[in-house]
Amino acid sequence: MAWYLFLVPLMFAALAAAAPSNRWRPWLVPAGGLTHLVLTGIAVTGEPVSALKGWLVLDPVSTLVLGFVSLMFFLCSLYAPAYLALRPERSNRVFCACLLAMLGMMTLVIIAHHLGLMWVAIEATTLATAPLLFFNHSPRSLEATWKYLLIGSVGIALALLGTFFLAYSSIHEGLEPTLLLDDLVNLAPKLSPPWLHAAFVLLLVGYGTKMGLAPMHTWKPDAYGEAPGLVGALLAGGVTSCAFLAILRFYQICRNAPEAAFAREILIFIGLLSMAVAAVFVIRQRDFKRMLAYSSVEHMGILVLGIGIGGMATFGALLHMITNGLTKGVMFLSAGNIHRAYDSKSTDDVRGAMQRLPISGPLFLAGFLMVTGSPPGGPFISEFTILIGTIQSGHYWVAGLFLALLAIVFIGMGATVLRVVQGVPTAKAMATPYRDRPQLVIPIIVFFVLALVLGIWIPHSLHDQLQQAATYLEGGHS
Amino acid sequence: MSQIFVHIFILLVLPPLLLGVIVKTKALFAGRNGAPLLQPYYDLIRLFQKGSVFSTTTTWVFRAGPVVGLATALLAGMLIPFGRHSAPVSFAGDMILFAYLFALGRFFTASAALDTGSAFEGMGAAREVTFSCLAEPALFFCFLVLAKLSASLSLTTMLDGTFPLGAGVAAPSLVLVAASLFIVLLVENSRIPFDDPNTHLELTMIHEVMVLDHSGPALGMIQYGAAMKLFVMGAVLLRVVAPFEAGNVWADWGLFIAGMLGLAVVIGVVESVMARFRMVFVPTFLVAACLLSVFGVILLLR
Amino acid sequence: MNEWMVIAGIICHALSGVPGLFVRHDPSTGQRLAAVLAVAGSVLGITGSLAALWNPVQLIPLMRLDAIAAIFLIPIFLVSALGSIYGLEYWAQADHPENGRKLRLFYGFVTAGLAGVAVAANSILFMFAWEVMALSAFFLVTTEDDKREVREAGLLYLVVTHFSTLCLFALFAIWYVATGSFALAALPPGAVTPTVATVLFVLLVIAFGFKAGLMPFHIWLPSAHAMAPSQVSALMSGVMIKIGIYGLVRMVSWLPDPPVWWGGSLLALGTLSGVLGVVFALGQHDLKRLLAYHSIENIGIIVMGLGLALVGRSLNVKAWIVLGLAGALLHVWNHGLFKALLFLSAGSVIHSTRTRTIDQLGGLAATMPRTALFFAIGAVAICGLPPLNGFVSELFIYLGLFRTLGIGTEPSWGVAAFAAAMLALIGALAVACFVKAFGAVFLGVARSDSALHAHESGRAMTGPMLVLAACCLIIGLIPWAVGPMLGKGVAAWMPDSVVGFPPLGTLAPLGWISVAGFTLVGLLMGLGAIYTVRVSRSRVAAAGTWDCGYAAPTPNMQYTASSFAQMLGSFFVWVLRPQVNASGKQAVFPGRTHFHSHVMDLVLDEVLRPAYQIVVRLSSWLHFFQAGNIHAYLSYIVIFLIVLLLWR
Amino acid sequence: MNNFIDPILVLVLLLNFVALGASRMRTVIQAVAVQGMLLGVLIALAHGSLVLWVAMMALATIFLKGVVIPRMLFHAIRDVVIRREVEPIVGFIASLFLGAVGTGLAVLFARTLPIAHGDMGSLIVPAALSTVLTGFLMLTTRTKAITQVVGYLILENGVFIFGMLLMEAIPFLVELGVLLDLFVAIFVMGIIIHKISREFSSVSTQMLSELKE
Repeated sequence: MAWYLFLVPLMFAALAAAAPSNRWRPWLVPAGGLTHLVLTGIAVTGEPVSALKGWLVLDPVSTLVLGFVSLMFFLCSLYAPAYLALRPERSNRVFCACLLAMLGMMTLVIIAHHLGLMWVAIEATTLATAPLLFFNHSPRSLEATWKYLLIGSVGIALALLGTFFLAYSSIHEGLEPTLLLDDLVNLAPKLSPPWLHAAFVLLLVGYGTKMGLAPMHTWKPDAYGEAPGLVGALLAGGVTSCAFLAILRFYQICRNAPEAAFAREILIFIGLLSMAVAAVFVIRQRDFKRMLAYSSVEHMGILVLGIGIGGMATFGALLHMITNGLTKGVMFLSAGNIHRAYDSKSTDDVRGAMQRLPISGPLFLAGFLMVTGSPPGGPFISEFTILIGTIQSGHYWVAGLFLALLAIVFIGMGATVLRVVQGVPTAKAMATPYRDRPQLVIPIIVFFVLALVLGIWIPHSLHDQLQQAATYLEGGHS
Repeated sequence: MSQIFVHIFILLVLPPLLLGVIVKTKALFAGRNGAPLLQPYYDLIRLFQKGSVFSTTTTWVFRAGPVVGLATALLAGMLIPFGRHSAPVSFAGDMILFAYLFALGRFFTASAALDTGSAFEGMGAAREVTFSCLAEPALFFCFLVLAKLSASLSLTTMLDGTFPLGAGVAAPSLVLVAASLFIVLLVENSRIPFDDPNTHLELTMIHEVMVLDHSGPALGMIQYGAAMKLFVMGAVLLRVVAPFEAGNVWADWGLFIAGMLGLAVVIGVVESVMARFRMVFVPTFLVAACLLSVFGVILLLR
Repeated sequence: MNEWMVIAGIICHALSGVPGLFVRHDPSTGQRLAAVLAVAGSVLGITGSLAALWNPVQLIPLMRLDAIAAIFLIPIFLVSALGSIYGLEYWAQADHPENGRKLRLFYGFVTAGLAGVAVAANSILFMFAWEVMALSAFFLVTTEDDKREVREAGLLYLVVTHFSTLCLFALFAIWYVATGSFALAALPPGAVTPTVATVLFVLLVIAFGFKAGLMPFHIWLPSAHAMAPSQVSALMSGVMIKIGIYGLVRMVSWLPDPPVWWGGSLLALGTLSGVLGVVFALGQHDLKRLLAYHSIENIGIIVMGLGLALVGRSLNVKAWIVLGLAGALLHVWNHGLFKALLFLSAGSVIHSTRTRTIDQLGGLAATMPRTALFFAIGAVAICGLPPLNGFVSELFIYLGLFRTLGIGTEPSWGVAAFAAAMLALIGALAVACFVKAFGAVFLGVARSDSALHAHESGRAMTGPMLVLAACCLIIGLIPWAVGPMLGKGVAAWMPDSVVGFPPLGTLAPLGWISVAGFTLVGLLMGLGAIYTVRVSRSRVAAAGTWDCGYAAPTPNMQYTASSFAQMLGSFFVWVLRPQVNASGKQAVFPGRTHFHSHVMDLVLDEVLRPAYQIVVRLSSWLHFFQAGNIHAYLSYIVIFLIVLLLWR
Repeated sequence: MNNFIDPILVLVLLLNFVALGASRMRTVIQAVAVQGMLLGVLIALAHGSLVLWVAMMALATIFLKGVVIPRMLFHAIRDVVIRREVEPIVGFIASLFLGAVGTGLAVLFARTLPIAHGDMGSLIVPAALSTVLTGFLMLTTRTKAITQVVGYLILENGVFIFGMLLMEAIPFLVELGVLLDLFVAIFVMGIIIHKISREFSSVSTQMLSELKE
């Protein structure tokens, strides 16, 4: 089963690479997405998945992430054909192939329990994404791709060093050397502290780069700004979640070791730092796609903050990974539509989106309100849970800073978003051919509905899954 | 019951006489023998028989002004004890109704003035409402003192001259209150030194300039109402400075009337010996009145 | 039973705007449907609430419908329904095809949200309803988002309301940590440490203060009220800001054993808000901004009452609790009634003259007599003058404040007595301000063509005003009818000590008020009759206004609103700080000259905007770190790595 | 054979300085190529016995790091008909000095990380760390895209050196995966560089600072 999960998408990728017709090739993407979703469904509901003598395992956390990423990808893939139909001028062979390859690699990251293998998969994801960013072939997209690639690879290289350190920390204590997660978690108390310490820092910086935590986030605004909305959504919802999962793995090891306190401290620090950086850069932000990138930085910060706090906040963070991802889906896709309609993404030219795009415009606004934690919406529940956890654990100042930063980000984003959606569109904008079509808005609506529903009512099964994942992370074996 | 009728009778009949007495006093000071004491009555009767002129710009508001002014003064008169005799209408919080009735009258007389669309009357209205903004707190501080001293929330008991806390505690505050009330009385009834009821320079007037356009019965009602206001507020002041009583019911009435006429004389004297202040000083004096009564309160709260 | 009526009412309102979205062919059908639904919902809701006053219902864990909730629900339903009727003419779909549907949709949502907040007994549900209300209100404010100043007002409102939402996050998070549940109910004594209790108190004052527009949290209120369509302003000012008061009243009552300074600080805030609110109102040239600042003033009066009640609770003096809270609750009703009335009549003026600038109006009493009458009634009521409703609630608060002197056997907390004098000051200033507004808008001679050619509004607009005016008169004349309802509210406020509450009737002269009121009405009618008879019997002549011998008077020579308020303004120049721009004195033969004065908002324009500018400048300096240079980016990684390695 | 390891590591370190100090692109690339080959040799040495998979591993490393990748880089600069100088932001002397400082720091920091007994080559950790730092130095102080790729390679080499310590821990499969990834990464970077040179008629990344706040 584990094999199918990541091999099938790769198969589809090969198919897409081989497919001759530019017109029907895009339909392979939703096909692949659907198949993967079905497989995931089987894997999640069926008997526990494990293969390759414990290298590929589906534990509670990975079950959660896998389900989410698969859903995320499927919804985005529904959007892909219509989007590519808007860009007939350019070949989508590489684009489709890379999309599907990316899915396969993300799956591998999620189910890998061997840290080395996980590293390989993550690096592969990076490489698979690069061509997607370059889709527009404009100088700016070129620059974005270059930065993404170089900064990403450097970060990942550090992560590799960290992985090695981790392995060595066990050798050094004369233990059987291993990179298998479960063994390491059990050995954790015995691992040599200095090595573990260094390893954790390297891994945090490395995978933090991939996840886009400040100050390693610098590639993010460029990448998200230049990539098609579809890719942006996948990066912000899918890839970052994988990187987050990677960080979770190492946190799992550290929290059994004497380094736990240090790890928590660092995570809280980076979380608040990311939120602060986002706050600084969303103020007076002219480019609404870059604004989304900074919002993503902010929410990555919230995720690690929640993990650092622990307790109820861990549950909140896991939930926030999902709710934030879904909301980002709404925002990136609708932003993409607005970009197409005005062919500009600067608030100097874009205004009156609610009139120009009767569906995408309001959805963009709604997404903004949701992502900033206005009830009733998914992110509200998760952020509120994290806040409660923070206060429960006595981090009063952290809670205060958390709320203050949320407020600042709201002001910054609010100004930009309102400038986009309100007012009267320019004649030039009305003239462009783009119109809201069903295939282009239905995925967004689905994202929106899902995010909203999670805010009002969390399905029992999902709740259980989250609960198990949280307890699994907190060390209790479930 | 009969007392109530006496009260109403006095309230209706006596007010113009006060004006007469004031005018007479001033005349005597000036060495003239002046108009007859009952002159105000003749004026009122004459006005009520005259016809009226209405500006083309005016509406119902213009006609409502005098009516409301008189009605509120009448009702306010029912809340005040005359001498030792308790007021016909008295309940907890009637002093607030008392103050707010005059505010209602002010609202409509000022509106009526604005209704004419004349710059001068607008000026008068503006001054009227402006000064009362300072007079009102002063009045309420006085009420606070009286309420504290008499441990009651009704004018009748406030003014019945009995102070549970003892005269020693009461006296200093009462002096301050009396002074404050006197200033308020002069301002609210547009007397010298704050305003001159029979000046003829519109620019310097407060109350009179508001009623430039009223004529005939309307003007009569306004003057009657003004007189009544003076009388009623005078009655309050009288009880604060001289809470005497003479045992016998009718003697008390006599005492009260005598007191009122005495007050009128005092006002007359003040008007004769003092010159009219410049407009800009009026607020200063009102603030002073406020401070006096504030001290009155503080003395009690310490 | 009655809870289901309320729920049905809420649903009706929530759906009221929906049919209009689908009826496209005939513009009037959709709005009629909306109005019908709204009225139906309100009838249901009001009946349910009235019933609930006598038998409250508790549907833990979600909904609580007790006396306090009912008292706040009634004006919500009433004003909302009247507003939607008013909208039929004021914002007819035919005239506003582009935003009429949006307006009605969110109008329904706001009403539903408000009612939802009032009945929520669970913090999550509370926040849902709260945000539905807040966000829909945002869309109402930005109904005309093609105007720049409207967009600015909208952004300001959105930011401020989100601030209060975030404060609610903190509040309810701490609440959850303290109680271990999302259920909203009174905290048992000793459930939280004094420190936590204080934090909760401060948080809820800020959160609900923002919504209620209490100084200094009022910054969003004037522009939002001015920019919104008038029936929306009526709804926002009449009931939406009261939901902030609701939160304050409700949650404060749930915090165990409050120290005296809580009530004291509320009393102080209320006084501040009351005085400054009316002072700033004096400085306004925009009719709706003026009314908005009066909302701030009245919120202040309400909070004064609440503060008194809280002090009474700390010192355990039942009379103060009863008078203060009854006054506050009744003033919530009264302000809902007369402020809605004032906004609706102001809307009627704007509808026919297309301007909000007071100094361009004038003489409308001749052309719009009904509107003028209703505005006058509203003005008299809001100044707290007898015989209307405003007087009653203010009287309660006065009595309570006077009693803090220690009348009879009660303890004395004399500091509060000064608030009574301040309340008198507020009343006098309010009279001045409304004489100015009423005079400049409706009396005298028209100052512009638009005002000259004004016309009276139709039934759909005057009808709701008539209802509101009637309510003002009824409450003012027969307060003993509402007394028992307020008693229920007071009892619900302190469930722990229901026993031994002196009924309102024994503390406040309800009967006498109505005697005095009827006497006054009688006197007015009598004298009026005499006067009219006298006039009709005698010679009547019409002439121009006596202008003291001036040759050629023009409408511009009338006293304008600004000149009317000039002297009063000069007393408060230290807080108003008006920016005057005038061409000074001229030579012997003066030519054209101009005078313009503008009053900034103390908190918003002189504190917050500069502060925000500093933040913006700071952040634009920091933008240097994202200068596009990849070498710099890579070096951040190294540096951060080294920092973390040296951390410990 | 372990006594051969330290000398080789010294060579590696020297090559770092060559890479830092060289002014011509060719020299830099050659230095990295040699370094890669040395790493291959190291693998063989590190693992005492010459089992099949170790041999394969070593050969793969030598082939990839020593031949293929350098080829690709030469190819890239051949297409790009422009001056072949390195164009540093920081002068050569300065960067050499910085490199020295970095190495020193690396040695110091390596002190804090205890090495298990019976491990070969006390130099491994310092060498690895200083190579990583050198890589960073190249990345942050050289303007040309290609030089940055070289920097990335050196960084990767540093990590690789550390890998010597745990040949057993890291399975063959993963090693291959790592190499493969490295290859693809360089490949993609090569493509991008090609595009850049076509777009901007220069491979200087100074041009690439359009996207900013």
